[in-house]
Amino acid sequence: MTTTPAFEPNAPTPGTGTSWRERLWPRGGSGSGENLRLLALIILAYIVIVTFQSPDFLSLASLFDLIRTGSALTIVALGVLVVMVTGGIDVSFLANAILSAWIATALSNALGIDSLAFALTIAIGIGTFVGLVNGLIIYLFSLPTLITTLAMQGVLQGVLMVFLGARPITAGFMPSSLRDFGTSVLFEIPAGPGFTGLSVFAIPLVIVIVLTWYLLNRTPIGRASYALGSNPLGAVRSGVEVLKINLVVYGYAGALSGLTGLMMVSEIRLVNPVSLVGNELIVLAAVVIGGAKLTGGTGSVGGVVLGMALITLLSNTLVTLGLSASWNRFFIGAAMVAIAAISHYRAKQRNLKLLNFQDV
Amino acid sequence: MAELIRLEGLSKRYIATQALDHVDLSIAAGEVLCIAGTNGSGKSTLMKCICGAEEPDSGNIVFDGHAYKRLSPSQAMRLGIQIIYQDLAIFPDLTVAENIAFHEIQHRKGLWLDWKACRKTAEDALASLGAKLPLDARLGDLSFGAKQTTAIARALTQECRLLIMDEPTSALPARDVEQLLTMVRRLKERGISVIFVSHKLDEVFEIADRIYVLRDGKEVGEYAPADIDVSELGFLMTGVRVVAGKSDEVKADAPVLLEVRDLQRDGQYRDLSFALRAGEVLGFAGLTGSGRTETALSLFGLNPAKSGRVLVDGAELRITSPQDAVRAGIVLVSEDRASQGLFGRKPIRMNIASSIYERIKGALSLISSDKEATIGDEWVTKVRVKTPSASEPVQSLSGGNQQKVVLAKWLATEPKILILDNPTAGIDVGSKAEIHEIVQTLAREGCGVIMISDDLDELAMSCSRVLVFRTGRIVEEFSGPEITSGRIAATIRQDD
Amino acid sequence: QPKKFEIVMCAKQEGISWFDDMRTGVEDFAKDFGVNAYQIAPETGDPAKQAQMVESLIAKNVDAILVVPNDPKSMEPVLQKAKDAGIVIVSHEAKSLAGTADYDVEAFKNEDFGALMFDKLAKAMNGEGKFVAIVGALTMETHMQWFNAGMEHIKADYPEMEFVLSEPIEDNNDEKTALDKVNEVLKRYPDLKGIVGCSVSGTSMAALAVEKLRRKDIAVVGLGLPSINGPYLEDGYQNVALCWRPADAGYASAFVAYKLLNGETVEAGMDLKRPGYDSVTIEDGVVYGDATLILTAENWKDYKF
Amino acid sequence: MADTTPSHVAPSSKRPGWQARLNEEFLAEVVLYGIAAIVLALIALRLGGAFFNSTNLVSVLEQVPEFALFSLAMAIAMITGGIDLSVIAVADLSAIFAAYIMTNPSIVDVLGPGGAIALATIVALGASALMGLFNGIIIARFGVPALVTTLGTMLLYFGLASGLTGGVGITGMPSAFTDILTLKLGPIPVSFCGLAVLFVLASFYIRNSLFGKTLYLYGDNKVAALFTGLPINRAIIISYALSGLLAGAAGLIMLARFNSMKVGFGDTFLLQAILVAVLAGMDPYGGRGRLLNVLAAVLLLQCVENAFTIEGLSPYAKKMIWGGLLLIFMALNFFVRRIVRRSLTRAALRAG
Ligand SMILES: Nc1ncnc2c1ncn2[C@@H]1O[C@H](COP(=O)(O)OP(=O)(O)OP(=O)(O)O)[C@@H](O)[C@H]1O
Ligand SMILES: Nc1ncnc2c1ncn2[C@@H]1O[C@H](COP(=O)(O)OP(=O)(O)OP(=O)(O)O)[C@@H](O)[C@H]1O
Ligand SMILES: [Mg+2]
Ligand SMILES: [Mg+2]
Repeated sequence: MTTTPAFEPNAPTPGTGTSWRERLWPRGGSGSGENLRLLALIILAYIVIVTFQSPDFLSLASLFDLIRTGSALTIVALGVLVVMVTGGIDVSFLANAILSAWIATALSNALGIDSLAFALTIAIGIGTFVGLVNGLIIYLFSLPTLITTLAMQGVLQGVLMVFLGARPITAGFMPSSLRDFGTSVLFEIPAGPGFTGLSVFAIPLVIVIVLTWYLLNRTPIGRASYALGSNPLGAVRSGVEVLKINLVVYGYAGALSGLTGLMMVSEIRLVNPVSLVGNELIVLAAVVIGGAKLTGGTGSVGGVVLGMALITLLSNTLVTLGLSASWNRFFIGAAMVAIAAISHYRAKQRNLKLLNFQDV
Repeated sequence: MAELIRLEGLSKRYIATQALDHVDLSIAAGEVLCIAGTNGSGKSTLMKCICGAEEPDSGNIVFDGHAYKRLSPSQAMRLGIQIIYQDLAIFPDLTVAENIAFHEIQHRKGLWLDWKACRKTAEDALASLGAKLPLDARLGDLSFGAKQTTAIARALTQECRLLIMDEPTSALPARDVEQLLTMVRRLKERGISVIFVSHKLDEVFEIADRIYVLRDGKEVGEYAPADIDVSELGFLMTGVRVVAGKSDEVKADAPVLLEVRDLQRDGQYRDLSFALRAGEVLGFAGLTGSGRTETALSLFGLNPAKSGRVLVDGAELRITSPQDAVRAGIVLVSEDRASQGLFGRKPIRMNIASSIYERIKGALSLISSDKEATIGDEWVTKVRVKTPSASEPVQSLSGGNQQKVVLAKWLATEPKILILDNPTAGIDVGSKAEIHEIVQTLAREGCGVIMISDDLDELAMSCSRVLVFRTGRIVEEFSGPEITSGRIAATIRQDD
Repeated sequence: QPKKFEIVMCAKQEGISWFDDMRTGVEDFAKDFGVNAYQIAPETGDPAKQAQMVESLIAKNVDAILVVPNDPKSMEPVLQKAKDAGIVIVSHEAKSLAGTADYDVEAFKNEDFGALMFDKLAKAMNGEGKFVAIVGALTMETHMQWFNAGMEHIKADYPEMEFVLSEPIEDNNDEKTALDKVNEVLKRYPDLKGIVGCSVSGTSMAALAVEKLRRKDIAVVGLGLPSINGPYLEDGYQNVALCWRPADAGYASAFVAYKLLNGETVEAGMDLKRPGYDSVTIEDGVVYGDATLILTAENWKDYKF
Repeated sequence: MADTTPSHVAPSSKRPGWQARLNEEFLAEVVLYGIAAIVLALIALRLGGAFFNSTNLVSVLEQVPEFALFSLAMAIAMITGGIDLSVIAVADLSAIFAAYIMTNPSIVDVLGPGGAIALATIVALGASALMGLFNGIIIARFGVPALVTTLGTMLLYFGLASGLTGGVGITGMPSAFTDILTLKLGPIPVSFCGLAVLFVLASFYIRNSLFGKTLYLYGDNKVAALFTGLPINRAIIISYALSGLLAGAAGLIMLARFNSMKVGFGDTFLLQAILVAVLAGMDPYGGRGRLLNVLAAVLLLQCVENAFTIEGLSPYAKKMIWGGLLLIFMALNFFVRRIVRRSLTRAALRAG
């Protein structure tokens, strides 16, 4: 039997390339590669503008700053990405982060254990547990994920404030290992009259980037997550165990929330139980700017990193540009609407040509 | 031959319908069993019970001598039962290779996915089917045939002892069907049993070792293909004798309803010129990709042509949206009724009335629910939709009845020009005849009908004129007695 | 038996230590005077929610409402409504409400506090060099009053000092924002010599950023709490912290309301039974105490809030 | 032609009427009102007359308008399977425009206070409708999912508002404007009467008009809506414009209530509006839910809120209870649907 042209792609198919590499940096095709290029271009242009204003900006020190300020949220954003790949969404992550961080710190104090490893274990453990609960109830009652995690956000804050009676833990009462974690550097380089260093946060950041990439691209669960987001019914019929995926995906996002929580409190040396919550939308914005679709099946680690880099850059150069912070949200919003509009519009046009009317 | 699977007294009830009623059935290794039955007779439900997607209310599934009350999807898969659904469980965002090697990826051991091995698996699976596909293309960008080949190839990557195909051909054009049947024969040679469900009875006769007939969830009987013929099978399925009727001649002086001149859209079709008269059923024949659906969508305002003219009742029209088309009296019963034609969770009557809201709206654009109900009930009776009530959600209907709802929805608009894109794909012989009857009645009342179909017999029977499309052009026109499926087939395939 | 008065403090926000301390003051007052006094607050600093809470208190017909408004102006209508319903209103940290509320209670005159704060900064910088200031937001009345009074003081008495930005930095009272902004400023102005914070978050994060650079030569002065800023004072990365005790402010506000409920008048020189409020002054409906607390490495451990 | 005997059944009353009514929409209503009854009973037990007195109940009615409008805006977006995260930002920005106009001395001089109020109202409502329109265009024309679009425009509109005002509040509206909230019809605030009428009309209109049915059908299957020739793009764009308009109205009410406006006023309402819409039975996936229930859910939650303030309980306890209620609601919905489906099947089996 010979092959028939009917099995050929409709047009020279874009988006060919080894799929694994594609997930980190997709080349064209379903639009995500285009999206990443667009994003990289915007970041470059922005860096040029800032450098024009302040020539010192183009330096290793700026990169170090970017890593220090952006790493915690990038980590949690990668967790959100993993959830979004399956077609879900999680908005309870920051409530989870502060809950985990508070319990970890309070427990360290109560037991008199001054060890970063202990605090990390507790925080990540609690974060994972909360994530697993999310995944479980979403699966059991087949609930819409946005609403469930939104409700969960309220429950977590309530648990923290009412049941645990959480009160801020200030620098003086923080285990010193945790206090130091936020300020430690891997190495230092001279900068101005002082010096600047590469924050230790670079280590968890790199680990999580690699781990997330590995999870999404090199494990059965990761591939099944893309499958689930791509065609939920089909995935179930192909024997994908949705419960298992939900648990792994929400558990992983929860674990990263715990890690992020601990990083954030150690960075500011204050465990404030009412902080963090409310910044979820910025993280979601980063993930979406990075090209993940809410309907699932798409999204890449590289996209999230770039998306978060752009948002961190936008808010961290306002003083340098002499702009009032009031305009910060405006720029993030404008970037988000523009990027989303361009990439979705192109995808829509492409699909209409293929007579696919799904995103009318 | 050794028995592979036996069903004993399988029953399944949905709220209002007894979908399966004590079904007994047995399949031997390497046997191709075709299941025939009208829409809603319970074929898909039976398949779902075997592969674990549905839980039977009572009865046993005996596989390899072990009896199971029910199977879970993964359990069924482990036993070697693979199913290819009508709507294919493929993943548009993954590549072809990943889709094919999906099970291998899911069950691999070790820490690192061996991408090369996966590609090899995919290549081998495709080769054993004699097919070739771009392994790294995103599957969502490929044609339906490619998706189906991918799905079959995937089923073969696992130990497969029973392959269930639920209406694999209803969305495939003739040439791909042949390829599919060849694949099935290869599987059979390898000792794999196949359950094949199809409404295209000629295929059933071509491929089946045994035909199992189901009616209203009950077994009618098992037959060897040699013992019965197509019309006998149709009778067994429906309980009535279906007599094919021929369309009427159209008077040459009937007014021209639609005239298309030099219509063109790059990459899809070009130089299209034809006319449609009142009372005429005009057939479009051709292969997939020959541009028929594209043309239909253009006339319906969803795929605007780049150049050319469309005249309705002699007046030139620019149709850029379905609203324009409906207003001009052009309606389209599209290929994919589930996703393009129906609001699954909404009541039948709302589905039917949805097309004429514009017309029945009163002051302030209000729509009286009484009017909606009256219209819905009226059409449910007229096209004889099988349902307990017109307020049932339309997704509870079987395929044929859903298609009737789509037809009713458009007939309610009293269209001047009705375009049907494969209107009877996946529809049983009984309903098919009813749909054909509706179409003929409509033509007799002065409506112009364009019928796109991959079923050449259907074209030959229903049409007074047939245009043959090849690579985006009209290459031939047949009319009256010239129209035979053989001649059309020959023209379609020229210089192939 | 006389009616047990119900006095409710509606604070800015639940769950922050500042208002937790204030709650202890309100509850102490309840114990001392045998009234039903307690504190509520919305979960976020949304003025809309705070106004709703006051609405509910009006419907409950409490005797007195004490309020630390998130946005004084937005509370005016609802407080007026409360007053029309015969409820005693005492505000805190909202001088602009003095006309609406029966009295506004302040720990000190903001002008004095601001001048004192910036004077401490100037002293720490030896009267010369570049500095920046941080406020919660440019729209925060109190912070801006401190900043403006402080700047005037600097202009008048320390001509060698240079404010390098056109306006103070905003941190939205969020530590992470404050830290990122301070870092950015320190990078932009390597020769910066001082940072003054009008928000607790701003001051503490300035100290933290300076500690990271191990630059004890940069002066950090500003609003601070013993629990938060203590360690920085201890380690020498913050020079001076100024504040007032929220518990005392809560106690004093409740006291003023109690006096009014009992039909007594509030007059200058009276004693509200709390340190710094032992002889208050009154000006245009505002009750001023003299309750500034100056925290240093030596004394911060004496306070527990 | 085909000679077929109709084995088909004409629409008949084979299934009793009450069974046909047992659709998912109806079941969600049963669960909602069941929960409402239980919650109100608990409040009655705990607080009794302290809660159920006319002053307090009127106070509840006085407090709901802006919250109810936000929830209505959210619910309309949910009918189409969308969501509108920008409602608060739209409300704040348009109220800021209104505040600028009403407090601008030269405008007041020329038009008089009444004229300035009228102009401010028109501008604010117009601006909010335009912002909603922009959302709708991005969603309908560019095919960007509603969540992404409105998340972006939320940041955009908030950013614009804080950029324009520098974050400063604007105060001092004319008293004729702020007085609208104090008007009463007997004991009932006029604002609530207007709200109730709006909900009844909106609920009826959306269920019985071409526009509304288009939204519901779009929410059920948007591709089919396109292929049916329904005016979907127009309907989507109008629905978001309408959401914007409702948000703008809520903004004006907040402006009147606070006699001042500043970026961020009311931002706690955002998540609450989503929760209320879902609690009211709006299907977040689209196509189902009755708007009138939204008013009931808003009142229920305002009662809970009020009861909490009266009890002097932590707002975090309330947040937890809201979240918990919602999870319970959704889980109950799930179980009720399953139980009903099962028992119907069983009943059918028994009937043969
Ligand atoms: N999920 C469901 N809920 C209620 N009724 C259902 C459901 N699925 C199927 N049915 C009903 O069960 C009967 C059998 O349906 P089934 O899909 O098995 O028919 P079929 O023989 O495959 O028809 P077709 O040829 O149209 O595919 C039909 O009357 C159908 O309406
Ligand atoms: N062999 C092929 N080469 C290029 N494109 C193809 C081929 N087969 C199918 N396609 C494309 O796949 C898409 C969907 O196929 P579809 O069956 O709808 O085409 P079609 O022209 O409408 O065929 P038909 O007229 O049989 O319905 C079309 O855009 C068509 O161009
Ligand atoms: Mg079927
Ligand atoms: Mg076609």
